[in-house]
Amino acid sequence: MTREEVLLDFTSRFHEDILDLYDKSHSRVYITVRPESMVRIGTYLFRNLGARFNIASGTDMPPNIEILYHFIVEDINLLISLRVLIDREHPVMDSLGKDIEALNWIEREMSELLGITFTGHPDPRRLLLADNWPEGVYPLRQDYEEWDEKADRTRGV
Amino acid sequence: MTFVYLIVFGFAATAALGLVTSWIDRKVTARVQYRVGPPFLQPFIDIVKLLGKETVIPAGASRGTFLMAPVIGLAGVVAAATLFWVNQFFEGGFMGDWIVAIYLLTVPSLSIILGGFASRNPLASLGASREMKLVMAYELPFILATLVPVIWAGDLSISGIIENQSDGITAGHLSGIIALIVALLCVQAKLALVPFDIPEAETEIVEGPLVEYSGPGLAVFRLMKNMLLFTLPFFLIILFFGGMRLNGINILWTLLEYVGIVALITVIRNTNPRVRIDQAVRFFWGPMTVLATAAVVLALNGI
Amino acid sequence: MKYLIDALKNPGGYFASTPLSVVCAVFAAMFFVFTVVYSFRHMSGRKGLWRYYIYILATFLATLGILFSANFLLLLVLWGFLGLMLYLLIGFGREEGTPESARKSLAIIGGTDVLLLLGIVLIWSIRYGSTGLPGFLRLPFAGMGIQLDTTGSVIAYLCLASAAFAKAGAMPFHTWLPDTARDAPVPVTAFLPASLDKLLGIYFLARVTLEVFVMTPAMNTVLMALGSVTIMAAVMMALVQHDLKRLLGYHAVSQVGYMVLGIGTGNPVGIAGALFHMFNNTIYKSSLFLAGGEVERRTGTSDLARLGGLVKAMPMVFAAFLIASLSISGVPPFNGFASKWMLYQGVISGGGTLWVVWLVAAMLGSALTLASFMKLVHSVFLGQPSQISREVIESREKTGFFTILPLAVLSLLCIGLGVIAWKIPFADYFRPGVGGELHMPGIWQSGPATLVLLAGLVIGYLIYLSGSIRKARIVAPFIGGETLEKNPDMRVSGVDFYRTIREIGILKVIYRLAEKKLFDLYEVLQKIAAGFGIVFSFMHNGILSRYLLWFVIGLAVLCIVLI
Amino acid sequence: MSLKLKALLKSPWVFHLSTGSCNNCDIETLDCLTPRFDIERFGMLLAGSIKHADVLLVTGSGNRMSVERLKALWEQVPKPCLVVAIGTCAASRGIFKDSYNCPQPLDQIIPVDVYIPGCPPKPEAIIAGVVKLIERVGGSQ
Amino acid sequence: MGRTIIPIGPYHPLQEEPELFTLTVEGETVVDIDVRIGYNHRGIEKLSEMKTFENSTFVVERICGICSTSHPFAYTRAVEDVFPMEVPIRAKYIRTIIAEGERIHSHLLWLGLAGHFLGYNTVYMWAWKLREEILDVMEILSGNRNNYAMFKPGGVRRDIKPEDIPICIRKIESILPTLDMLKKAVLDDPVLHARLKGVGVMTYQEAIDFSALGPTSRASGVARDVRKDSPYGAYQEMEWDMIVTSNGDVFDKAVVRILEMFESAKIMRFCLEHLPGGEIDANIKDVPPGEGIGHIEAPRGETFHYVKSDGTNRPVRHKVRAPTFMNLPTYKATVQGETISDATIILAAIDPCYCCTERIAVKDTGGRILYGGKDLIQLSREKTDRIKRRMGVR
Repeated sequence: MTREEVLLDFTSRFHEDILDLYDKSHSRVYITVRPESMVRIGTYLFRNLGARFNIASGTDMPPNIEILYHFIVEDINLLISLRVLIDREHPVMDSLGKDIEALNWIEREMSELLGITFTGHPDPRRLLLADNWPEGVYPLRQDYEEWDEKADRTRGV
Repeated sequence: MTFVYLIVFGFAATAALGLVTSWIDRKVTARVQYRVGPPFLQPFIDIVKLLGKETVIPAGASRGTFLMAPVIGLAGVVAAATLFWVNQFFEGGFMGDWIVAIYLLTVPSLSIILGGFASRNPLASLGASREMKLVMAYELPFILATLVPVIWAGDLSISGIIENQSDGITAGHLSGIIALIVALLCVQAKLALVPFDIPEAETEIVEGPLVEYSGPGLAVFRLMKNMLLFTLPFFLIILFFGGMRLNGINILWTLLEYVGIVALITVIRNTNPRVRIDQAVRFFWGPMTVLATAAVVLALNGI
Repeated sequence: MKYLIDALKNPGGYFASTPLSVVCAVFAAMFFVFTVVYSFRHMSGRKGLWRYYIYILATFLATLGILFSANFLLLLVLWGFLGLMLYLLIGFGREEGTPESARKSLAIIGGTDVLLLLGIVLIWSIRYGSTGLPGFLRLPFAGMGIQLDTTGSVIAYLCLASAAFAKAGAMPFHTWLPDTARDAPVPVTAFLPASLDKLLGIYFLARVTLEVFVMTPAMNTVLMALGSVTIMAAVMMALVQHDLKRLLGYHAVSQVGYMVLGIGTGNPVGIAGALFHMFNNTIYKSSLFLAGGEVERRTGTSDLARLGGLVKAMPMVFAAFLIASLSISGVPPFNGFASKWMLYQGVISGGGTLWVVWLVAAMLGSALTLASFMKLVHSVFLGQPSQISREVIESREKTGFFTILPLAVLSLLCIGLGVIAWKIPFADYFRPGVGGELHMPGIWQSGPATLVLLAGLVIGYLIYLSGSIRKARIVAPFIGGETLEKNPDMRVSGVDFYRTIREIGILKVIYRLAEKKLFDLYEVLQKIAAGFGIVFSFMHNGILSRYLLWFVIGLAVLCIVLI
Repeated sequence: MSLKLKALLKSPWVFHLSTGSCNNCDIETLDCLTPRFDIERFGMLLAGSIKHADVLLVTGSGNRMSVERLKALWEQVPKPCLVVAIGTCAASRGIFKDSYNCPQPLDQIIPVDVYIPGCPPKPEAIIAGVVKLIERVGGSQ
Repeated sequence: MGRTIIPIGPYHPLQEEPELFTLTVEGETVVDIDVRIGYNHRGIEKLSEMKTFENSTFVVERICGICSTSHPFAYTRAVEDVFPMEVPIRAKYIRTIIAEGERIHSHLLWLGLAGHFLGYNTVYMWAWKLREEILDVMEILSGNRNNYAMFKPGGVRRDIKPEDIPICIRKIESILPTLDMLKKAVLDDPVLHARLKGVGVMTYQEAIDFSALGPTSRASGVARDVRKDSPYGAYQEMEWDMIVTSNGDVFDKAVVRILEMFESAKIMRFCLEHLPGGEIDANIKDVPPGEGIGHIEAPRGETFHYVKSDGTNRPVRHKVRAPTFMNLPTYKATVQGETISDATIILAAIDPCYCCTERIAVKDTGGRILYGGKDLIQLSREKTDRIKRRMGVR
């Protein structure tokens, strides 16, 4: 399949779910989709189109949290980034990690760094932060503030 | 009184030669790896340094057993070494025979195992269990291989084995050579050197049974290992080359034999990766046992 | 009746004393005392204790009877009586009901008792066939010197040997032993299967071999082969056990192999070694069982997976257990080494053409014994404490005096007999019993060797003194920075230590077969019997006449066979 | 200087601890063992267990999780033991000063004997640092 | 029954960086495995948001010492993708040279460590001795052994001097015979075969499911390489082979890495010989609002950077994904059922780099270059010389 065919097939198949499509360059496409249909689209991309999952990146953009799921279709060198906007106050998202192993860790990471709850995640433990890190403090949020009174920020080169 | 001298000699000479051998081993290793290697006194300095270090005992471990284990091992090596020295340089010899030697030489392994078990550390326990499995594995071919000189000598006692080789060493026969090869590999395992350093696999289980030892405990263990590094080649020389002969040109031969064995051990350790414990057991119970059995059969038939 | 009165009138004809039986009796008396002492605490609070002590006493008396008996028939009766006592004593292991293993041991020992009877009948027919019943009753248990040249005599020997094997627990009649060890109360196991039965079995085998028959090389080889197989097979099974008492039970089997091997050499050194080993074995094996029993009493379990780290709770028991373990594994200079060394001498000089095989089997067996005892030492006393162990350690209960006393005496014996080696017990007791010139090819001077080992210990201690050993600091173990307290799962239980061995090549198959109990004579026979049972249930349909018919047919067949 | 201390300085076994580093210092530390630098010349060995260590080589910027372990490990080292902070991160956290996961510099956690700056310090610099440390300890006695 | 947890780490000789693997074992067989990372998490993604686009390059460089080219490379490509724009051809060549040099040194490092993990210290020493030569080349080219500081958005920071080129080519040529010998020593050793073949097999499907990357996936027959699939730098300018094997075991992973070194040397040589003239920097002034993605083939697999800009001189969001982040979870598929001894080498075989995995670099607001690596190096070098002289060592 060529790039055009893939995109055409994709947009026609998920016509209802796609909110916006930004064809940036010959190898980059940004597609905004509905959060509730993300699992379906992601699974289709991964399983049927044979795309490789790159990574997901969550960004705190008040009043939303934006998650970008990056997939690459390597045969046509097309990087498809699926954009999902979820509510910052109640960041809940369906888990893809339960179907696709590759997403397991990144969802764990996003949930602890950005506070997104992935429903149905098979292994929702902490991945990176220390055991004594307080609940409800998410370092990648824009309003993150130092919570550790022992912290010493004076020394450095 | 003679006896006291014997023991002191057995200990001091073995320790000194063992430390030197350890230096040779480290130096050769370094040269193989394009490195300079440690200075001559390094093994000795290591021991002295360890003696000066603090002793730490893992919480919840049995203090008595933990500290006793290295000493038991040392006693085993001292006894084995004394046995060899005495039989080498005393007319008639006494104290024990081939069977005693084999049993005494398992005592160091036993002490390492006990020490590992007493450390209350899962890694040490695992390492000690591997050591035990390794002992089980190499014991069979080791017994068989060292039986060949006994068959040739027709005598069980160490001094008898030495004497009976005065007109023809065991390694001069085909069976002797095969047995020597097997015994050498078993010695490699007894010394826990690569490829059989499975019990102490540093990059798997962090030195295994020795993980908790520090200061004097570790010093004694290291000393024990260094002494073994001398005692085992000595045992092989006794069995296969008719012992150390310190007269005339024979000194050179003895030296050559000794250095040859140590060099072989070092080279084997530097040209192989560590094997898995099941591979080691298979190796010893399979090809090595077959080889050793063949050697025994050949020896029984006078080949 | 007449002969009974006769016997009472003239005990000399029925009882005789040899140096060997005297020393055996001394040992038996010692174990009797230990068992009773140990039982005070261990058995306290059980029902029917008076019966228990009576059984123990009866067992002891019967043992003495056998040891001093000079008459085959008397021996047979007492022999059978002992089997019954064992059955009854195993029953004390449970609050109610008799365990399956008791039935199993009764079946095996009783079965071999029948063989014993058969053997005696055969001997009688060979030697005194013409004198009839009176001669049978007076059949002396000494100096007959029957040649093993006819089928009858060979069968007779095998029958007698089977009885000895079953009593001592050698292959192929060993299978009752591990099960019994698991079910019976510990003092019973220590008293009967571990001590007296061994003593009697080997005593009987030695006497039969030495005095009743004249051995042939072929029979020697058979004995040695059986001994070697017993050593290896039992110790391999012991390696993978995960119950403390069962593991010890397998070792009770394995050690018998050494004795059978020694007697099989037919060489005075070998036989003397076997007898010496028998004594040593009873010493350390009792010690092991008693120590194991204390562990079980305190923790309430003998499952190795649930034990560990008990050294903090019972250091004395651990010390005794360790000494006995080293002893059974043949670490010099303990007594196990002394007798094993003698055995090896016997094997080397009297082992026939296959001496290398027997020697290597015995020596490897001893390495494997060490392996399985290291597993025990780790999973019971050393290593990380389990939940149960932690509770025991926290309870801070002291080990009782009546427990320590037997253990201490036995441990001292382990060391003492090893250090003086065969000098006293051997020279004074076994040698007259064995006869013949003793020539040992090797050298083992236990005195100097012990001194050297002691010197080694002193040197080690001096090295310690020059270091910082006195101001030792207690710190957490290093497991990469994590703590054991937070991770109670980081505990190596020792149960799976030798799983690797188990999964190697042909051993895998053998172990699997062994687990199916295909090497267990009793179970196999039972299975065959069960097979018959299916046929039987087809045949009996509840009608009396049919039963009668079968009964008659059976009788007829029996008659034909017997005639 | 006592014999034991002399021996300690001639045979310092190093144990390497990383507390959240970029790996470069760690690699360069390992590099010291290799043919070009070969610290075994000075009797130094890389110890497997911390209980064998005489010198702790600490790298990294003091990540929350590893710092916790580091404190516990410091208790476990048999004394006397020296601590060498390798790299700018270990010295002062360098670029990671403001990171939410690196709250404190290393020397507020365990006592540091010597700092070797650099990102990463060259193996020569590491060796030189350790040698300087040895000289200092030897000289102060 | 008899289940035990054996910890590997966090401080373990196997790992340069602290990580905790908990192996649930029965006897010696691993039945389950879990990993706890986070011992190395430094919050680089957050730091990066506090720094300018230019300075972020330095932060990104310090995500990982071994990948100190890959991350800046991917990051600069991400920033350039915001426009999108092309960098000058000479800069492309220089970037490729540095990237391939890093690949060789990284693979050699892995090979040495793998040997070390197997107790084969000779391989370790030999490989690292060889690696020193490559580091020398890198030092000639960039002035630094590890953190090269060569990259900047829009080009490279430092030009290659023409007189250095023949020296470098000679050096690269000189290591090839030794590399060949090492290859034979490793690939023909029967004990190594026994130890590595059939161990830790990852099937093709598992590689796809886990989205495994780089040599880890190429050993399982997944013919994917960013250098081929979406060419960047100067990779489309020359002929080179992608190394793919099919068994997926540890041995194949070693084979892929060893053979890749030869390809890298080839590429490096081509670039050095055919280095075009021209500018080395496009001199980006401002980064427009928008998003950019840069992904390149690092030694361990694809490194992925995502940058979001709002028109100021700092990124709003900078997401870093190192290859190990995708490769590491594959231990679940490969380790179970193997023995403890194998588990360690299997974990090593994916060439894990936890500092990459736990990046989350945060952009720093400061803008100063926090540590001028070169100055310090210079200082320490002088110091070393002084000490060497004093100690009388050469």
